[in-house]
Amino acid sequence: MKVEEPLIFEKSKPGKIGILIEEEEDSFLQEIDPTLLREEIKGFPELSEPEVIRHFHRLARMNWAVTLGIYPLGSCTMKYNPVLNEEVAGLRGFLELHPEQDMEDIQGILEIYWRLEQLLLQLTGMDAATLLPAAGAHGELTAIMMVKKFFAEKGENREFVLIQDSAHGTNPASASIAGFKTREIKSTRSGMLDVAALEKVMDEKVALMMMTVPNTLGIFETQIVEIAEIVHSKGGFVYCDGANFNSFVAKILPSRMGIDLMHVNLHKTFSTPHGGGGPGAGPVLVKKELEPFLPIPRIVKEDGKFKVSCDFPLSIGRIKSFFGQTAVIVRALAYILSMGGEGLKRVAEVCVLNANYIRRMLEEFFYLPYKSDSLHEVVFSDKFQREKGVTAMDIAKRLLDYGVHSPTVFFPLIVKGALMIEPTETESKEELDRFIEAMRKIAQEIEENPEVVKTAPHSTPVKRCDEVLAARRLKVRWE
Amino acid sequence: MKVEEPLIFEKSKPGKIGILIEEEEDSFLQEIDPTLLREEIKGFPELSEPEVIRHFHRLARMNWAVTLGIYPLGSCTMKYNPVLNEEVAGLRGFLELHPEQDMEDIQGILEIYWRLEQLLLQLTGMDAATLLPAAGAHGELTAIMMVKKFFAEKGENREFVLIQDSAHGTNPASASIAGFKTREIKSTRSGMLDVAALEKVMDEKVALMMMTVPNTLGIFETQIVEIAEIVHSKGGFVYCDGANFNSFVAKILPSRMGIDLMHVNLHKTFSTPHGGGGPGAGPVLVKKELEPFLPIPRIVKEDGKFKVSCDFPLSIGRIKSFFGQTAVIVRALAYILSMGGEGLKRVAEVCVLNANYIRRMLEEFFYLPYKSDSLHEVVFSDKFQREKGVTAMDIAKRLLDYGVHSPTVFFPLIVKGALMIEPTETESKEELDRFIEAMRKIAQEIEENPEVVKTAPHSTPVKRCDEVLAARRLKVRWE
Amino acid sequence: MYKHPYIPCGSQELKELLAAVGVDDVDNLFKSVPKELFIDSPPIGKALEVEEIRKLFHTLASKNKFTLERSFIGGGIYRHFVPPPVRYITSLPEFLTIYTPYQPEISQGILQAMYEYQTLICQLTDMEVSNASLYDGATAFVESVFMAKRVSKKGNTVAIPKSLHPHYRDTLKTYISNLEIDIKEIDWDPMTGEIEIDKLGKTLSDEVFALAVQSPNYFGVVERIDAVRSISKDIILIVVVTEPLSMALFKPPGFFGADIVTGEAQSFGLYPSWGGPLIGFLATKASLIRHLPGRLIGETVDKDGKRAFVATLSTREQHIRRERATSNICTNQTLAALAVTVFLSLYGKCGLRKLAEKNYNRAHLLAKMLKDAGVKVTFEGTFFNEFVVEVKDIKKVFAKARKVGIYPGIDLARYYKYMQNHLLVSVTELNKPETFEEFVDILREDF
Amino acid sequence: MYKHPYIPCGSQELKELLAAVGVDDVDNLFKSVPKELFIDSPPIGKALEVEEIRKLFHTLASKNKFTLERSFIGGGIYRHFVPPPVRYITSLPEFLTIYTPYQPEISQGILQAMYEYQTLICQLTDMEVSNASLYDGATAFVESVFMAKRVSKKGNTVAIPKSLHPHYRDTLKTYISNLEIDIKEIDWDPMTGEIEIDKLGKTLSDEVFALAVQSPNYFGVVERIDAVRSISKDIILIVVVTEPLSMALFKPPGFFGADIVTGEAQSFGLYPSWGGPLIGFLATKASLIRHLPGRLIGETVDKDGKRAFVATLSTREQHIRRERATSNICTNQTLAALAVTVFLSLYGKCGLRKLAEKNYNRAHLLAKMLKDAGVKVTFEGTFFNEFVVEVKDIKKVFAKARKVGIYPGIDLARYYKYMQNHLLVSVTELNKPETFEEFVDILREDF
Ligand SMILES: Cc1ncc(COP(=O)(O)O)c(C=O)c1O
Ligand SMILES: Cc1ncc(COP(=O)(O)O)c(C=O)c1O
Repeated sequence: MKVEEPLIFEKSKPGKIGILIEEEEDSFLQEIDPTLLREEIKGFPELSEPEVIRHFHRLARMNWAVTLGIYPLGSCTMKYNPVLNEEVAGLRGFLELHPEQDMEDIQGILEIYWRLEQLLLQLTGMDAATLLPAAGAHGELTAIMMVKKFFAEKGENREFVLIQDSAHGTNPASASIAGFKTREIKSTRSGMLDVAALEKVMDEKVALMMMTVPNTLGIFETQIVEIAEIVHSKGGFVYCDGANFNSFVAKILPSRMGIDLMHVNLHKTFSTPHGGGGPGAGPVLVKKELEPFLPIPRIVKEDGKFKVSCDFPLSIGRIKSFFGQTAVIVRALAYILSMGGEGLKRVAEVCVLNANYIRRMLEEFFYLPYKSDSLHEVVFSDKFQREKGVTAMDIAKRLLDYGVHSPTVFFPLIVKGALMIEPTETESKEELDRFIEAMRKIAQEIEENPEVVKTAPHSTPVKRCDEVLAARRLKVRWE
Repeated sequence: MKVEEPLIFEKSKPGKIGILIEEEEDSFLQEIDPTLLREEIKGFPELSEPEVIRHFHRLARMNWAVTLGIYPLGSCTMKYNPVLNEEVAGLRGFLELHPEQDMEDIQGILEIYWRLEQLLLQLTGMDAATLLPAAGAHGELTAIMMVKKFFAEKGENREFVLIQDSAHGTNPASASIAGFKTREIKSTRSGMLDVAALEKVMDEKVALMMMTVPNTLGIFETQIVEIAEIVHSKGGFVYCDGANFNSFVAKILPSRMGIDLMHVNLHKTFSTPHGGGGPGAGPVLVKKELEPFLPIPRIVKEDGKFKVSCDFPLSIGRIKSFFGQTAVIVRALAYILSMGGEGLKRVAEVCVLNANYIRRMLEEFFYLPYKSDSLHEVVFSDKFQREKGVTAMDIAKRLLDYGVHSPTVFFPLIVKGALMIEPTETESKEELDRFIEAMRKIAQEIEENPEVVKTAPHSTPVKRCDEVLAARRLKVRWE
Repeated sequence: MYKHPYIPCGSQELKELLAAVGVDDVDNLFKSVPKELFIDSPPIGKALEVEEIRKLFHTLASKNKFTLERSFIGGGIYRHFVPPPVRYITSLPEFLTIYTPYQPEISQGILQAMYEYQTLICQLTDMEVSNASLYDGATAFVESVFMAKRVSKKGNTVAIPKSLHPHYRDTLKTYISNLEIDIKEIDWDPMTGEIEIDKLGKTLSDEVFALAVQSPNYFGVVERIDAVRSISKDIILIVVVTEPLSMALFKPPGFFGADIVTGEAQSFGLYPSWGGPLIGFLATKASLIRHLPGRLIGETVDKDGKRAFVATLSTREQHIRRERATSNICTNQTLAALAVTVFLSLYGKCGLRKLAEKNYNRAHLLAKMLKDAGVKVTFEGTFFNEFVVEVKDIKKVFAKARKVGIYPGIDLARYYKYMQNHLLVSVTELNKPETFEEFVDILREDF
Repeated sequence: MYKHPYIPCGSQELKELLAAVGVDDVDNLFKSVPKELFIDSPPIGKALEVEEIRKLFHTLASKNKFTLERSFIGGGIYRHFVPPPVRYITSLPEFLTIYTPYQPEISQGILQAMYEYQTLICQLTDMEVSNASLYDGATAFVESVFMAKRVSKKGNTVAIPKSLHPHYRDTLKTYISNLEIDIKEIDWDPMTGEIEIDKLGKTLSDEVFALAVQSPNYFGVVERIDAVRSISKDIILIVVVTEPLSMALFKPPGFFGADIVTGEAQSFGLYPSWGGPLIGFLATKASLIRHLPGRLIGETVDKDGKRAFVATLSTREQHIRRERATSNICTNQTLAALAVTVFLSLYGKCGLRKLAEKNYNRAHLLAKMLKDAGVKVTFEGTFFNEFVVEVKDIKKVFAKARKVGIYPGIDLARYYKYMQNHLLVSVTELNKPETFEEFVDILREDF
């Protein structure tokens, strides 16, 4: 059952159309200045509807999906995406709304924004929210710009943002786009922030300390409260990259950690589908003090009516056009309401249990660079296997042959040859065992026949891809 | 990317549930006589929603589908199933209707039945219709029962139904369930009904002559008008098995052929999806004379309102509970309206062109037992290949390795080792060529290395299945 | 040339294909068809664009009214909740667009699902064998009678209670009118609503080859299958179940020794959908397997010894056995059977029981409230989620209910002339107790 | 233990997992978390059942109103027909539920689709390279300015016309307020609505590293990119397109030598969806590829030499380059880019042109009808499917329109204080000429 599929352009043949369009009666085309008029679009495809459907369905079959099996990409929270949420997000009463419509006519959608904000505030203990950011990185940037503006308003010139060495790449990237310089703080041998090091660098030039909780090693920052105190003592803010909120949602209140701002990824903790890399959404939640700086527009409730307001003089302004990722927001709200408080707490508990099960079952076979307790994910390294010339990437590729998606590899950067495994709570023990079994077999293969691993995968639609060639050739479009 | 999947029962583990159900407050369970009360259902599965979704999606991946490639099953008309039709059929205003509702409240659905009836009448030139039959075979049976009743009313005792030797198995089966004896009429060397033979057997004991037009060899019965005259001259009726209507819809009017009754398969010509073997629908269309015998209930229009009526004293009665396959009927109506008259005519033309293209491209490689003109399908045989010990079934299996679905094999029965190929109009030349290429390669393989064909398929989720063992073991449920 | 988005043959392809075939024009390919059969102009109008189709069907849908919570209509089709995964799975193209699994090697998914369906039906009914679906409960019932006839060497009569679904009885009558089968009808006990067990012995004379009972019957009353079985002795006992959810709470027919258990499985994941698609199930004893109508999936192994599933015993079917087949069925209700399989997998052991209890409890709550309000519940027999009540003036009841948007049930006089002013009331988990008071008000004696 | 259908860990599994891990209770796994951080009781209410969720969202949806045919709102988001296959394809689980394609061997489908997307964007814009999507047109525009800044060795000023989408200008202002970039604003010609070409030369002083223009601009007017290009010389020219359908009819920015073409592709298969998801596109010259923000898919071969697709040049991206990355973007709008790809594949060469012509013709028909009725169309410049008209009392217009269920467009005073009583009117293929008369009536001088 091989599926091979040429490019849509290669399948095209003249004189086909995939849509019925009636000719127009009135034509004003003759009014167009001929120097402006375009000829036909060269190379543009021509196909019928059945061919288009087939083309994309064949392509779909070349992808692995969460609905097919465990997808333990660390830091990505690849959980089940409930079918119900797709259904409600598909209502035309949401899809067809134009953002420039009269507010009277969009009370339903405003209420959805408002409800989700309220729920996120309850779940985080924070004071104010914006749902505008289009993804986690966009949320980070938004938050950092708010901090920047806060200090600008106060007339303070703070030029630094502190970042964990285990932080996700978006953290430093966002900080620098917001015009800050970044300083990296090392982790200790226990995989937690080096508090002593922090104390040394923390001063009145530092605007923000960015923390990921639990950090990208899956380890909870035991001293988070102290860390916050240190930062606050110098007038700085603490940011929480909430990409890992799944591990403590409805169990621990972020506000209790001393966090001033955070983002959450609706496409992680709140189960909106990743769609191959987006759209997601990265709402930002802040403490009272920072509320005036939230981006516009904001949704406000007045006399039982909802309205959009841009009337926030201290706001950092717009961070994108129109509003947030509405269809994502609808799904997240449906998810939270479907889970309820008890359910969400269970999410945290089971995702942590599942990660610890994997840790326990694999720790004899793979090197565990940091031994502190794991929450929702566990990071191994390829240290044992490197002796046989096998890397984390080889292991990742070989897993594909076992019908299992790979973990995240080579991240966090502080672990050489990292294998970062996050199962989520929506994996059954049966499926975890399937993954564990595959990992163990691969460990054994590496002992006995490392070649089969180094040359993997063997059963995928294409074999190992030459990424170096791609970067050299830079053929990034069909011609 | 192997996908293996245990049975749902094997995946089950105690204490799981796939749906949220609140406990009930009031309980009357104590009123049940304990001898009537059931214990738990032994072996019943217990799973969560993500596991159920994954189970069935994995199963889905083991199936080949029309959306993945050509599916040239002869007699089955595996054409593209438009996405739009799924959308309209999914409207809750259709799905949630109970058939015992007040007629006032179901005017929309009644109008759908009525409109589809009208369109089918226009497309066939017949006088009256029923949309009740649940499939083609059910339509056949309905029609035959009508004929039976017609003669019973007239007091004529006609005990025979004539059937082509190339007829589909449902034809004789339906006739005998309706209480008729069947007589088979041979085809000539040209693959058409032996009119001389018909003249011999046609007498006043014959109620019905069942014709498939074009017949299952894909050959048009050139003498259909004469055949009808012969049958009519002895007071018999002519039935058209309209499974092959795709080849002449909107181009030829069945009524002009002298047909008295026919069925059409909405799941063939009118593109409703086959769903793995149903549901389909087999509306029956008849000439005026037979209208009184149509099954009840019927949809009638009175003063601009639609209603359901059972008030037809000569009707054969009910043929199933409630009404027809409503959701299928909705799709068929959407299809016909989307195609329009010109579009449907084009359907007939292109499906015939495609079949002839395949015929032309393969006739050097495979034996063509009947040389008459092909309409929408072409029947080859394995005659050439049998010399190498390879059968039509082997060829069918080998095709799967080329990522192509097999044609129908071993039918029609009058062709030894038949390969019955029906491409439909929704295949592009590119896809036809992929099929042709595969067939030619297989022909060559049979010359050079027949073993690879005899042991095929090699790349499917399971290899060649042992059907004999299945029939011997008769393990038809999990335990 | 006329172009349509559903037809890939574009201008260039058309030329190429015609050239390859060696004709100038497609009409040359229709040479074998007599000229006079062709029509000149398309018999129907022109194609509608997508938005026109959408608008039309939305308009048509909006001409229908329905209510889930305020409807008490049952009578063979039940309003149950359909979990979203059911439609999601049945909409996957690899289920939706496939044909009958003639090539098992690329159809293991649907074959395994149907094997699971068969197993679930066996577990529910407590029988040994199930086929892979028939059109609906009524035709499944007819097939059961035909099957019994094939199996039994006894007479030509089938005994059937009047409390069996009217459509099923009608359908049987239509089918047997062509054959030498007679029907003997059995009355119900006016007190309990059960069949008249006492007179059953006499009814079951020598010429009776099969006895069919429905349980819960058309009036919602659970029959005493144990008693029926002991009286029917060596006669084939067919038990019809139109509300299969009852089997999650009550002992199933198989437990009492039924020979054939058949009926309608629509309750499990199919919308009422104005009566179709439905799905007929048919389960029986292992010993009768060769007489089974319809498709049957069996376990086997592939060339490498790996477990695999195939359609089996097709020697019973029309495509092999032709006029001597056990049935003429070809296309069946596979996708509906898949919906049932998904539904039952989701509810599972614990969920289905809970659901059944919810149905039972709500129906009994309403019945109690009605009795307390002085409304007569006609039958004393045990019921599951459906029961009959008597009203003074049924026309008024319907009129009153209509005003408040309630569908109060089925007027039994529609099918039983002599049952004037009787209402068949069905209660499922979709009926919220909050609305019961309103319903009671409509029926209250003193309206 | 609390059970939820979305969590597979049942009672037995929980026991097995705890035992394997070696703890009695899950809370033991949270030992590393300080006690005082835990909350006692769930911070939100209990789970709703499916039917409750459905009801809630249907209610919320019904609190929104919309009209397709009777809306004339555009302004950066356009109401276009979305063919059913678009949602069908983007709903396939193998597209919907997948992550960023980090493992190309099992992601060829999405990688190839994104490669096709990049190609389509290049073809449309007549550029050489496109990335695989950004959040929306506004952020894509910001990224373009940042990119230009990286590329250009010139000063710190970007020149931007006031006729560029107000949200885009606002977003840029937000972003650059942290950086050393200044904005110089350019006026429009009050007659034509085009930017003031004559004064452009002077505006483009030495410190200007980039000039951005939007075409069609926010007022719907098609800019003279050829003239702009020849004046802007070696300054990076960014052309913003928020109605990309215009490029099927008008010569695209690439034809005139734009350096960066960016904007919003929502017109191609995305519902307005109250402003999200949208999709920002960004195309440029091959020579600037290393400065591109966002993901980029490239062709390569696999171990067997077979063509394959991978994400490439990731050394530009945050996960490698961290604080020196070309952008902080990680999650982008892949599924939206897939929708665009499906949409453009369906319409294709001929369909997209027809669609553009339809938009153009209908907009011009309405403009003509308005002019004939004495309504002033503000600008004389060429327009595609959107234009500005002047009314006497815009409040009255909106009130009157509201009564007949028409959304007449955007009140420009919302974004341009000095443009009182100006209405931005957008006309697409969804606007039926039958309704134009009614629209004209509302605007007619003598109301
Ligand atoms: C720890 C962490 N931070 C930030 C991000 C960025 O989020 P997004 O991809 O939504 O921009 C991610 C996403 O992978 C992450 O894992
Ligand atoms: C020629 C012919 N007649 C009748 C039938 C029976 O139709 P159905 O499967 O809908 O019962 C078929 C279906 O395969 C057929 O091909």
